[in-house]
Amino acid sequence: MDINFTQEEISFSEEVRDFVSKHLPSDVSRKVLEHKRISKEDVLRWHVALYEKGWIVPGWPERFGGCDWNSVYLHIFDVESSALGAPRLSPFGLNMIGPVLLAHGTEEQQNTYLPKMLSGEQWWCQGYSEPGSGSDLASLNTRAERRGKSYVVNGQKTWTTHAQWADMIFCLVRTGSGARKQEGISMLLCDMHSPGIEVRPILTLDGEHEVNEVWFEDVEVPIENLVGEEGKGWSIAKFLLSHERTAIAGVGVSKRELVYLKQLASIHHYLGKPAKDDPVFADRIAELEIDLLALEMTVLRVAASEGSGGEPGPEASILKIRGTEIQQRLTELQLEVAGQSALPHLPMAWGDHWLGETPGAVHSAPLAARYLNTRKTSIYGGTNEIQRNIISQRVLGL
Amino acid sequence: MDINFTQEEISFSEEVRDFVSKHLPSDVSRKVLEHKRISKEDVLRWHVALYEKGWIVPGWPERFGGCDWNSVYLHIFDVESSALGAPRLSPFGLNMIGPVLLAHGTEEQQNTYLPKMLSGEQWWCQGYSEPGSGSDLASLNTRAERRGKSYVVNGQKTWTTHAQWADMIFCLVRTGSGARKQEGISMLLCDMHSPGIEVRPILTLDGEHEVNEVWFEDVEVPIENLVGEEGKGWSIAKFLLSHERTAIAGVGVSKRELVYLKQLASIHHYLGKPAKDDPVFADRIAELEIDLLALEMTVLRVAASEGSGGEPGPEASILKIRGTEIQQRLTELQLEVAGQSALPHLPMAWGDHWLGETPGAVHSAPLAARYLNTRKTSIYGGTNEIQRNIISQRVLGL
Amino acid sequence: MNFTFTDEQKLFKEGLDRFLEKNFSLDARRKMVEAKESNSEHVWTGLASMGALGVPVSEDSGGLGGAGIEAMIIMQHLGKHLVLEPYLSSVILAGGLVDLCGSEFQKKVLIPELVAGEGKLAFAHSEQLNDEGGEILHTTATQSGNNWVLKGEKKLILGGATADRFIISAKTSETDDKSAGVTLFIVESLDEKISGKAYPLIDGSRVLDIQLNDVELGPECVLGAIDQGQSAIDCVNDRATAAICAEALGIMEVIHEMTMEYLRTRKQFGSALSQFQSLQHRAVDMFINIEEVRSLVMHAAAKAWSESEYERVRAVSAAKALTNRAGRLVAQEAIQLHGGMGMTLELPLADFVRRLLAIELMFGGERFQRRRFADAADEGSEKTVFVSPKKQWKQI
Amino acid sequence: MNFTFTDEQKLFKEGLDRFLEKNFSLDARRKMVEAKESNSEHVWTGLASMGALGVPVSEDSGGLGGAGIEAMIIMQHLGKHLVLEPYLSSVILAGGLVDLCGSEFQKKVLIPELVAGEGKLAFAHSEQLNDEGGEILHTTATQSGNNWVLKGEKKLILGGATADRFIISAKTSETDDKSAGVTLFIVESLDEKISGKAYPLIDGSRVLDIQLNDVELGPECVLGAIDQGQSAIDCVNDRATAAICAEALGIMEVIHEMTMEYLRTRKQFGSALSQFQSLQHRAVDMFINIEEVRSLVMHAAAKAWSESEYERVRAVSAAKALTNRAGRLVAQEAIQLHGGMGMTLELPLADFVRRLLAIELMFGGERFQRRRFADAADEGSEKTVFVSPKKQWKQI
Repeated sequence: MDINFTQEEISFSEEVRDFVSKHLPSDVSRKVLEHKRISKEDVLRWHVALYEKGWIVPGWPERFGGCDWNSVYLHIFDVESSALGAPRLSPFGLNMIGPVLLAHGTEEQQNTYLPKMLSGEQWWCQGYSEPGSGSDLASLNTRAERRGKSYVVNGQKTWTTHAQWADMIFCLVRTGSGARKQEGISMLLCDMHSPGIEVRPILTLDGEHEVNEVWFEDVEVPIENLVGEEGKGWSIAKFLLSHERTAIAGVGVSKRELVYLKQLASIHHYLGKPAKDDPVFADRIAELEIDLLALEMTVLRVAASEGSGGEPGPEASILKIRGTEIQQRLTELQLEVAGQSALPHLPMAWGDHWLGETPGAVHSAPLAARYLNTRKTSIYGGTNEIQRNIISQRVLGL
Repeated sequence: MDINFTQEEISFSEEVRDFVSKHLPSDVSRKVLEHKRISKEDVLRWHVALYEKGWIVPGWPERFGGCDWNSVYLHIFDVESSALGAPRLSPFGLNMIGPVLLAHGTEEQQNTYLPKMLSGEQWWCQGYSEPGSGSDLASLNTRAERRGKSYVVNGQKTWTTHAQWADMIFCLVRTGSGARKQEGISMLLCDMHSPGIEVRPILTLDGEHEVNEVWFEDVEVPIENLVGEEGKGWSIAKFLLSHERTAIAGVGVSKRELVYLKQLASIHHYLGKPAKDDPVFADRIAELEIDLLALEMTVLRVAASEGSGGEPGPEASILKIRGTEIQQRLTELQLEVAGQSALPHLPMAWGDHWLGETPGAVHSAPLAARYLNTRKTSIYGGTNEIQRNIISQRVLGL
Repeated sequence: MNFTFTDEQKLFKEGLDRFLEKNFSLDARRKMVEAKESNSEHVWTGLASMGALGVPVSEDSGGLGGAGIEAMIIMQHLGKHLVLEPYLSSVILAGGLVDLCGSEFQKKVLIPELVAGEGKLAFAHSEQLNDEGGEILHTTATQSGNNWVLKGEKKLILGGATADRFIISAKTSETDDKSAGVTLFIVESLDEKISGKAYPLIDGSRVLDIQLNDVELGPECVLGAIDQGQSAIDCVNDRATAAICAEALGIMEVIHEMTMEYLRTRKQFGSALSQFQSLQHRAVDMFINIEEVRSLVMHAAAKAWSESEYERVRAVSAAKALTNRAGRLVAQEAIQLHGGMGMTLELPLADFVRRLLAIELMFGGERFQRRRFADAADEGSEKTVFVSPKKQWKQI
Repeated sequence: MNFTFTDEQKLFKEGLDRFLEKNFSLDARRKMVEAKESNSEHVWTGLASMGALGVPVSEDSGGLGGAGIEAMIIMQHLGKHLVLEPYLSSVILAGGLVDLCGSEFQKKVLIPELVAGEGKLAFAHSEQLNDEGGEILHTTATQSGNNWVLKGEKKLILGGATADRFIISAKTSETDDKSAGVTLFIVESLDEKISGKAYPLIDGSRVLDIQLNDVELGPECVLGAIDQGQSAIDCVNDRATAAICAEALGIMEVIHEMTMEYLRTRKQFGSALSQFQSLQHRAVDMFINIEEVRSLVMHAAAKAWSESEYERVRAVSAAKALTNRAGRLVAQEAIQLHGGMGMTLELPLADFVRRLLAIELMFGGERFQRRRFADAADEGSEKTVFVSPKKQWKQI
């Protein structure tokens, strides 16, 4: 056991920093660091830069275009690129359906979808939740009926993040019925431009358009778009959910936001002195920083114990729970440091073309909205209550 | 609505302070204020002083020896006498079986037990919990069989506070069986000196002897010692439990302990200055003080809405939960302020006759033991989880 | 000590509730926000005709009397119905200043208009937004003959966009003590030397920033004694803080009820959410928090109009500290227990949560209020609130 | 970066666990506490024969090498079995000082005895118990010819009652800087000018207070450079803090497992407690807290022997702050989930809870450690730990 970074790992950090400094568009990183609105275009520019460097799916095997990085390298990349303001890539292809296709897809599916996914030509979204099926995902009702060489899909998905940007959706549908509700679920890949698909925006608490309803009315999906076996979609869905949990810890972004919190605490004053010099704020910030350090070490520990390619165990639920709690506490503390200067709410000021003045302090403007938006993290990807149930049953044996 | 104290109430506070200063033995109050061990003798001296003044059961109707004080007066008395170091009276007679006998006892029972209870001649304890029946009290197994003019009791009670001091025990026993486990439970009054009763001490986390097991082997109890109807003991038990909850808030003692906490924070230093001058400690102390103020106002509010003689509603569970949480946080914060000086553990130093030195600081010596002892408060009188269940079901209708 | 509402208070409460139920709705609120409005005449005049705008202005000043408890009732209901009207800013803050400091003439002009709903006031005070508890005023009023010239900027003026007149604080003497040398002035919002800009807060309410470009005022515009304005400012700020805690209480009650309803009806894994014990216990913790806030809101309502500065500061800071902490817990748990639905702008929950957040960010954070609570000096308990140049106003 | 134990570490771990399982028990511990003992020779010599007492003393000094990770393994197991032996005080604290500062001669005398379990050391440093982080030393050592005379009091000496020799800190120069002018001395516990008194702590372990009544020492008793002792003291205190966090981790693991077992077997309302969701979620929170402590215990173990003071201080203070907070939560929840049984002295839980509480109260509280963490100056990252009068010791 040696939990210091090796010389090789330190050199790699420098390589990442060097690459990001040179290839991340500065207007994009500025927006990320200032919490402004990020467009598909912004993400895509960074996506393409990574693709060209060969770093777009670095954890994948080399034969599929990856770099075979181990979990420590992936972590270093996350931390270093996030610190410099790299936007979060769309995870639905690269981190979600991509690994599923590597493991369960046909060769044809791999050849059809992976190259465009890596190049950024084709964007994906995820069709899991339904209005009546949130935490109880397996109770879903969207049906796919086999008719000749197609499935005909009818139903409604919801909370579909960035459906408005997507070219493809992978969805769980009911293709049969079984004694258990987990049976008879299949996974289909579906073109978002198919006739019968309608995307309806859902505005979130912060007033932004991030998630959507996706309605299916007699949407035809070729049978070759079935992933794995018909009726066996549930095990694939679970594989994917547990993968989601490790990434969801968001250590890189939280470390960046901690730096931002400290900057806010220098700019904002409390009783005439910078807030960071007040022992009460300093104590709260230190507590959060220590918790984040513990999370980071835990991520590395869990990732290391998985080895390369292994499936994350139920312990990964810890990362989801603590990762999102820390993300939320960061937004809370930022808001608390900013105080009343975070009251003004001018969404137009977070876009690209705002030339007007911003009341309050410019850097405080999006904090309240971000606080509200970040409440989602303890709900999505399996609520934190569901994660606690998982640990209780599968780790503690209660 | 006028939540300021009236002139009459202010005068009454002065009257209480005056009486307590004159009649509370100073060695007893010193022990209470310094968290030393309190003997039965200590409590009795204060009990008798109150009895002689006519204040031993001030909330009871005058015809039973009470003063008919309303809830505000009772609160003032609690706060003022606690502040000056009055020990807690034994509640099992005065606050528990006493009111039960007023409401449900026969005239003979009232005449037999109340005078000695008030004078302090006869001490009571409570036989509710059993080894297998804690939170699930109604599952109790101690049986009483009717034989001629007696019940014959067999079984075991546990967590019986101060059974070693008691002359009488009121207990819940099973006299019959019913479809529901709440049926067939009766309440009996039993002489602790009866043949077949054995008291075995249970030492608690802090090393002290406060609670006991009470074993019953063929203990004969005259049938006139049945309270209320046979088999209807459960409703009496519930009446009593809800009464317990209001008193259990312990505002008077917590206000005294808050003062003590502030004293500790003056004596103990942190980074070279009194701990109370450190903003972090000051913030924590203020938070606790505000929570205690909220509790105090809530106690007065709930008590007022009950009116005189009314039964406390399920809202009283709030008082149990928050009251005990605050008691626990006070011991925690006292311990935290005292730091390493609370490490030495010398139980002999808390008794009456200690003439030796006490390592650490004298005032810090019992703090760790008190912290451990106070963990009981969220367990006894219906665990705080049970209280939350009560609120959930009976107030929120979930 | 008596916790029961008087019959008069009960009637007023019910009347207010009925009126708002009938004349205001969340839909109406959303349309107003969309249209950049923060006041609708029929609600405002309705409140006036119920007498709400004359409470808690003292009868001596031409108001209808009443004090903290009555203000609490009004604010709690404005919270329950999420009303946008500028009652807090016009009546409690600015009206309170006129009540406390105004000359007979000033009161005669301003109070009847205020009470009748015909003239709105706003209090323009904040300048820096990023120094909690350490703010220093830079707006100055300098004498020029008999007149005064005001120069500076004021920010985040609650109810500013709809006000007919501002009460403006300005430095009239330079002193080391940052709270000394402050004087209040009454200024017409139409004054052409004032420019400004209105904008929305996170809850959809609108505030105003203004520039005072050498605004010239006659001596009749001075409100209260020269250099002595700070204690009245502290006083109305505390009353407003107590009042906004009552509003938060009304909001939390609605949020809690919405959440209980959701738990009872929404099913997952074949059971209503209300059957899951961990969710039950969290619902209970929300409830306990709200009951504690209720207790300290009542306490603050009773003490915010007290003559003892010590009692006032302690009660108000305690209430706001607890309201902030509890409000955050209640909002967060409500969102979480609603699951994905809790994240949508569509549910009414969103509007309540956003207003509660705005209240948290106004009038001082939790830590600041706790420090103020702890630092309040006990010797203050015998001091009266502040020295007025006129005879003492009556406290109701 | 590698989180896997080496084969050697694994073997050592298993051997230690087996040895303690076989040679120590809670009953034995209780008897020792009753008999006012805090060391039993067969356990101590057993630890010696396994090599545990030579870890982590550097090989250069005559120890067996190993460093933070090995110390972590030992302490975690001493925690798991709740062993009373003075490993922390004798090896990590006092042994660490000899390792860091000792002359060749001093090491040759002391280290072999220490490693063989034949001589025990203790570090006598604390004097005031009631100034966290602000303590000032009052014990003085003044020169008298070639000799030194020590005068003062030392309190709460861990492992003091069984120690053959003390390492004592004393002021040798008056300076404004409270951490300067401190020198370390080696003193025989048999010295007749030392009087003292042993007493128990809350966990049943025993400590010693001593008076130094003009204890006269030859120059060979000076450990390290005159006036330069403080940085070595800071260093071993940090190592001991990291180590005691590992002990706490071992304790928390046992407490958690006891609690899970209780939940699985104890029934209320016709179901095992483990079926109640609100209890399940609390058990999960205990588990998460323990996993976080595990992460920071490993981190501190790796950094406590680092040459960078910045890294050492940050890692150790982070670990202790988190251990205190988590330890309190774990103990409190364990008691609560055990219900009445959790309150009894009878269950083994009681001993574990009391030791965990003692650890919380030692080596700095949660808030102090967070402040230390926040204040650690980054420029320190290039500084070496402290300047020794001899050549630099090797770090393993």
